[in-house]
Amino acid sequence: MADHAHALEHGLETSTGLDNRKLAIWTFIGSECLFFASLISNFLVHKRTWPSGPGPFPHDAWVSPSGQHFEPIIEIPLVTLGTALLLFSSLFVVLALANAQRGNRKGLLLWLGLTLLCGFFFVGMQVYEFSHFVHKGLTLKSNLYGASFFTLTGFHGTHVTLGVIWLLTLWIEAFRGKIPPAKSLNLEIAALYWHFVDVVWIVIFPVVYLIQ
Amino acid sequence: MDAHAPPTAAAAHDADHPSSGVYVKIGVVLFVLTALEVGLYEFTYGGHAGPAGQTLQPFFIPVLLLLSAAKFALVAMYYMHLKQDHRLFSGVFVFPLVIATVVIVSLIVLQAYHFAFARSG
Amino acid sequence: MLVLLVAACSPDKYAQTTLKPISDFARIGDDIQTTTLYWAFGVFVLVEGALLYAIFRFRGKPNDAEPRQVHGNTMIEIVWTVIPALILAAIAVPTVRGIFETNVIPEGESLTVEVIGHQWWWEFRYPDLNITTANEVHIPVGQTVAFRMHTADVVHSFWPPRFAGKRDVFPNRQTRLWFKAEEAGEYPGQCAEFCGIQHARMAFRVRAQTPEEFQNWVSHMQTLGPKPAKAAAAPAAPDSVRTASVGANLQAPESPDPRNSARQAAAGRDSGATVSAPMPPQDAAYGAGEKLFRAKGCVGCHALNAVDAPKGLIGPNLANIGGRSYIGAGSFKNTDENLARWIRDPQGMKVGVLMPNLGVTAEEARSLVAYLRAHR
Amino acid sequence: MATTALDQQRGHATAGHAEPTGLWSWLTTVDHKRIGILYGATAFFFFLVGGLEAILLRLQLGSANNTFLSPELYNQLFTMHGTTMIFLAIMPLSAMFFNFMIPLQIGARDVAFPRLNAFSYWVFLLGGLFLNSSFLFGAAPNQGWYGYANLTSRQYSPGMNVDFWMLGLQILGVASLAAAVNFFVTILNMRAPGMKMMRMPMFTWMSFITQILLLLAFPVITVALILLMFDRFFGTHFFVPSGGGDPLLWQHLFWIFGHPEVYILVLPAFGIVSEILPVFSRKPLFGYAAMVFSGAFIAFLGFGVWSHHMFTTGMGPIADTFFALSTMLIAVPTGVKIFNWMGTIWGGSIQYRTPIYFALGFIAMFIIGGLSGVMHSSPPADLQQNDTYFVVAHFHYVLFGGSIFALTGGAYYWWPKMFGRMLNEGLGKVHFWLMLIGFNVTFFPMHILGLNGMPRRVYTYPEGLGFETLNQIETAGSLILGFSFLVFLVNIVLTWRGPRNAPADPWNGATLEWAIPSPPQEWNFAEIPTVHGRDPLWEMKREHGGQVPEPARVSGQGIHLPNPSYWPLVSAIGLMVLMVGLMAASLVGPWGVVAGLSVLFIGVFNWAFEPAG
Ligand code: HEA
Ligand code: HEA
Ligand code: HEC
Ligand code: CUA
Ligand SMILES: [Cu+2]
Repeated sequence: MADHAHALEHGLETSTGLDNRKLAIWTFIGSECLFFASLISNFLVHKRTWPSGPGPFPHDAWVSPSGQHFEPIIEIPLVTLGTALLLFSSLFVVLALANAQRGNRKGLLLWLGLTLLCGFFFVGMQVYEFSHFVHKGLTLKSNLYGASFFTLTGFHGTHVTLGVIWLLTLWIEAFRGKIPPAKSLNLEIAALYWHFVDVVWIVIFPVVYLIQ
Repeated sequence: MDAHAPPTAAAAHDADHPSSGVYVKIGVVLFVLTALEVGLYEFTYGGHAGPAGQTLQPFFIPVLLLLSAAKFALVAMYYMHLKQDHRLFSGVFVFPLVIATVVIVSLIVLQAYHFAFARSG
Repeated sequence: MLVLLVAACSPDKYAQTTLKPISDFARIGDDIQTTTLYWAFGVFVLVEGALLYAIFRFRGKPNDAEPRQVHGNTMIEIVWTVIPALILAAIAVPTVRGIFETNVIPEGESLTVEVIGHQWWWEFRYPDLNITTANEVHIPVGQTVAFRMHTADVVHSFWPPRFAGKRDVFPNRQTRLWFKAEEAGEYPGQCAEFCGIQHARMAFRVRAQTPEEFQNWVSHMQTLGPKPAKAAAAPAAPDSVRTASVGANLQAPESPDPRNSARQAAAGRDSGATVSAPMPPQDAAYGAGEKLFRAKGCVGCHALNAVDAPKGLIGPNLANIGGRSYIGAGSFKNTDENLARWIRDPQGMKVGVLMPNLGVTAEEARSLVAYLRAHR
Repeated sequence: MATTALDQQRGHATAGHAEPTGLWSWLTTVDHKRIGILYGATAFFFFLVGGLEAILLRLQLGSANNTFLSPELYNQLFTMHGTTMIFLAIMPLSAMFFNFMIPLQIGARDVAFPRLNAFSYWVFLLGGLFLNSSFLFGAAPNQGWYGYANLTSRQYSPGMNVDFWMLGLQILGVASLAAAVNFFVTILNMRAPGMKMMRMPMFTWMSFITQILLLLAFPVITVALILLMFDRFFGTHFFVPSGGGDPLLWQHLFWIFGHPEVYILVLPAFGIVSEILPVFSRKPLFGYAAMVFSGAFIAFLGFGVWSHHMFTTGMGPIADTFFALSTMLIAVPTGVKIFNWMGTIWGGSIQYRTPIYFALGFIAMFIIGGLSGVMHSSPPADLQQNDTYFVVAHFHYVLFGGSIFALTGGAYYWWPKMFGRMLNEGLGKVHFWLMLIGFNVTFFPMHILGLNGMPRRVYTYPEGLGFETLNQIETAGSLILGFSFLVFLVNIVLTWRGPRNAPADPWNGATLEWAIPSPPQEWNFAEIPTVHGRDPLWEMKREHGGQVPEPARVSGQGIHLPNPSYWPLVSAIGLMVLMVGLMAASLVGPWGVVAGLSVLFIGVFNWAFEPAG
């Protein structure tokens, strides 16, 4: 919750020459590293814990003693698509920023719009994925793999959603012509947050989906 | 978002920001690395895993971690501008990152000890 | 003042002291503790002395001249970095040795005791001897005892201060402790991890006995109780949930809800606990007590046989209750009055205890006491 | 989107610069000094509550088999005592000084994000009230301040007690994190010209390090609490063994946070003492650089020692060795600090005014606590000491003997600056002596009791173990200790009635806060000072032949100040409603959560688009 409407109140140069808000978002990102590290540790500790019930497995099909058939949970093509979307959105937002800094409103709107689109689709992908998993029998409650999977990816998804909302307000601002180059910092800060959410996914993707 | 950010912060740095071309190139590299990750998965574990793939399984995790670290570094250095931005930003990011990694690793090690030796039975 | 302090420090008046170790394990810790205490005391005297000296020596008056403005002194700063480091090294060496010594779990000649923590009492099983008891653990002097521990519910910590430090007990893993007792006698112990409302009254007694006494006790215990008519449904060992194998052991209940079982027990369900072979004084009160023990549902939670005792009961094994020195997990002297009070009003004596008040009258309690007293 | 009322106020403030007054001005304030005072008043209130709880605990323990408190109430009280003292007393008391003093010490007009600052305070206040409201339901947390799993699972704690604790801490965590980002940026970015990092006052330095610890430690407890919340509300089994969960994971996560937390509690205290000692010894701080680096080193090492709280879990020899050695290592930089403080007073001309009494008391008491800490760090010995009153003695010597002594000293030291009034010296000294005596009578015997086998967290103990006498003495001591704070209260009330008599620089201070009027004007510095060294005010005075003229109160015409805002308060209320909604979800369904989220969203949105000033 950075005070993002807030610039240098005092009309003074800062001691480091760096903008307060940009430093704040980096600080926040640093702090978030520990947040996701804890969630990832939790996932790694629990990923092989299947005690409380026959359930589906991430990578293998399985037939329970009672004859129930479970499909493997994870669908690599789907998440690969999501991953690609996030990666591209990172590229798009950096291009949007470059356009903002150059004062090219059209370019800004285009690239930021594409970023948003990617964000939307990523969130959509995750909603689809979650509901699909639930159909296959994996829920928050079914076992600790499910619990820690949903917690980790769910909190990441929440971050993406917040990022989408943030970028959307910026897109509207830009549309109304309120992001001249002098204010491109507003976008830069949101973009930093967005990239961070992306790098977290860069870790989650192999750790959660690819490594068995 | 009507704060009066000083024009200096954005404009001054504009000059040394890499051009859009660089961003796109990085984007391509990121995409290729991701494809590599998935390809590696398919080759060693996935539906297309043959005997050759299976012999590679021991290398799968380290290679995968390396690839993702590379992607991580590319995004942080170029898209997040750490490479040419003030070093303080790198510090504010990297220090927590190191602590975070140490925390993950040590938690895994400590828990693994328990699973290995202290299980009741 | 100082005399008072010294008097207060003397461990003799404290039955549960850690300062008078009577086992090899406790000695390891005590030696290190003494070492660190001496170092700490030395540092304390020197540093606080210097501080007091400075406080008095450098008193100033408001209009004194400004003292010399010293900003630091590299040499002396290095000295006071290195000296503490050396002191710590002196503490570290025995520490590391102690860590490894206390972590070696002796094999072979040792006696194995299984410790199971319950809210708020202790169960002790001797797997090799096939006997079970509660709240008072008997051990032979001069033989290493290896404890293997876990809990039936929440985390507790097993702590017999005269013999060893504490070790936590977990529901999903086994922890270990060992020691060789050096002196016979009866010593108090305590649960040391907060475990709910009656954590304070989750004590136990350690009865260290000469090998002969211990042998006698074991032989005696082994006579307590014929094989149960029906084997109790042994609940899964609480740790098996960890087993990696897919689908194995699913949904192990953590422990049955005691309140439920109380109800079921009162309804006359046979939990598998059996009433042990009758003891000698079989007067009228004894017979009435025996009936009441079933009728009041005591059997639902308590076993009276030490041999082949069922696992997973909510209440402590009562096979030798008549001979224990304390009841209520080391909380109250085992007098007839206390026992009767306990049977009538456990909630009044130990608020929140998992044994319900069962509406036992004074008369009935007297019979139950007579019955239980005979189980020794 | 600012309302007209706000605009008027702002116009008012900038035109004549009369200080706004009235309740509304406090609810909407973004002035770091007012927020500091709010923090201080609230925290001191909670300190008294926590102290009162402690006194009740002590009364219960005064004799064997006492029945003054029921077991359940005792358990609630010790949990709330620990939680209150740590999260609602010491941390926000430190935050009071961060707020009031850091901008003054670094020569700034405010913090980097004034509204975020207000938000932190309101969240803290509401979180504290939320936590304590549990008493109204008879469901105060009762599982101990570190809430070990699996006692906290639904099965073993079916009531709302743990819910209050878990959500309350979660709320307080938000406040701490927001404040930490704010002060981290403030200290880096808002320094006056010439105030290089290595010229910052030591209090600012230690606070800076504290913010780093907060930033890195709090996310971990946040996650642990989230997992616990999922367990309790949504039926997961992270810490529930029957579902394959592991109670030990909670212990790790808690102490990864918990150990840095204890340095969060004590580093600001180190900073305060490092301010007081030089001023009253009339001599600069000895070994400034070493002080900075030792502080940083303590904080860094603080992340690698957490398992020393878990020696009794049987982690195995390798882990035990690692954590034992890393723990011992911390004594080295801490020793450096102690010796540098002694080097500071050594050869000085010590002016015995009240603040330095507390600073010296701090050193003397903290050493004792540190030494018992080193005794804990040896696992074979700690197996005996863990969870006994020896530990209770240790942490009260470092927390009370350390943090509280220093914070009280800081209160006496900075009181004139904050309120423009001198506290009474005589009463201050009475307070000190009563506190020192009461403290030692209360807590010293705990060492002896602990080593002689008295476990902690027991609502009673039986006769025959020999615990009676010393416990009785401790209880008497705690009454003396409580009384000493009554003396403090009297001192406050008496001097409050008197005139504003404090000069700008009553103690011959060295740092910038003493260069401006007491209490400071809204904009702190009429003109931002330029700094040339570590003790800027002393240097200024030397240039002027020993004295500088009393700074004049000025009109502040043309000084630009941030606008007041009520959106931080609204956002905080939203967060609070969200938590209450979570808790009441079984009664009101998702609507509480939805309402909370909406208010939070509206608050943050308006805040974001409101002109900052
Ligand atoms: C302000 C808070 C604070 C501080 C500063 C410390 C400081 C230290 N603590 Fe403490 N600790 C707590 C708060 C704190 N602690 C709390 C709250 C608990 C209990 C939590 C709970 O269970 O509820 C606890 C518990 C605790 C334990 C766990 C005990 C147990 O439960 O079994 C341990 C174990 O190692 C420990 C060690 C230390 C050490 C080594 C230091 C060191 O940093 C101390 C260093 C200082 C000195 C050593 C003194 C000065 C140095 C010199 C004069 C130099 C010369 C000295 C030597 C050569 C030795 N602490
Ligand atoms: C900063 C932290 C801090 C502080 C300052 C204190 C202060 C005190 N503590 Fe506390 N304590 C803890 C932190 C702290 N404690 C923690 C973390 C625990 C562990 C909890 C756990 O196990 O979970 C603990 C546990 C603890 C116990 C052990 C409980 C147990 O294990 O069963 C005891 C027992 O004596 C105790 C006593 C005291 C006393 C007598 C004071 C005294 O210093 C208090 C002095 C009293 C006052 C300062 C108040 C004065 C009040 C008045 C004069 C009345 C006026 C009131 C109003 C106007 C409202 N504390
Ligand atoms: C719901 C289960 C339950 C029932 C029914 C029950 N008890 Fe208990 N009993 C317990 C538990 C649990 C304890 C351990 C309490 C503690 O110390 O925390 C206990 C303890 C005792 C003890 C003390 C044992 C010791 O070593 O400390 C005695 C004696 C006893 N019960 C007798 C009886 C009698 C007689 C009855 C029937 C009238 C009875 N109990 C019925 C659960 C039960
Ligand atoms: Cu069992 Cu405390
Ligand atoms: Cu610690």
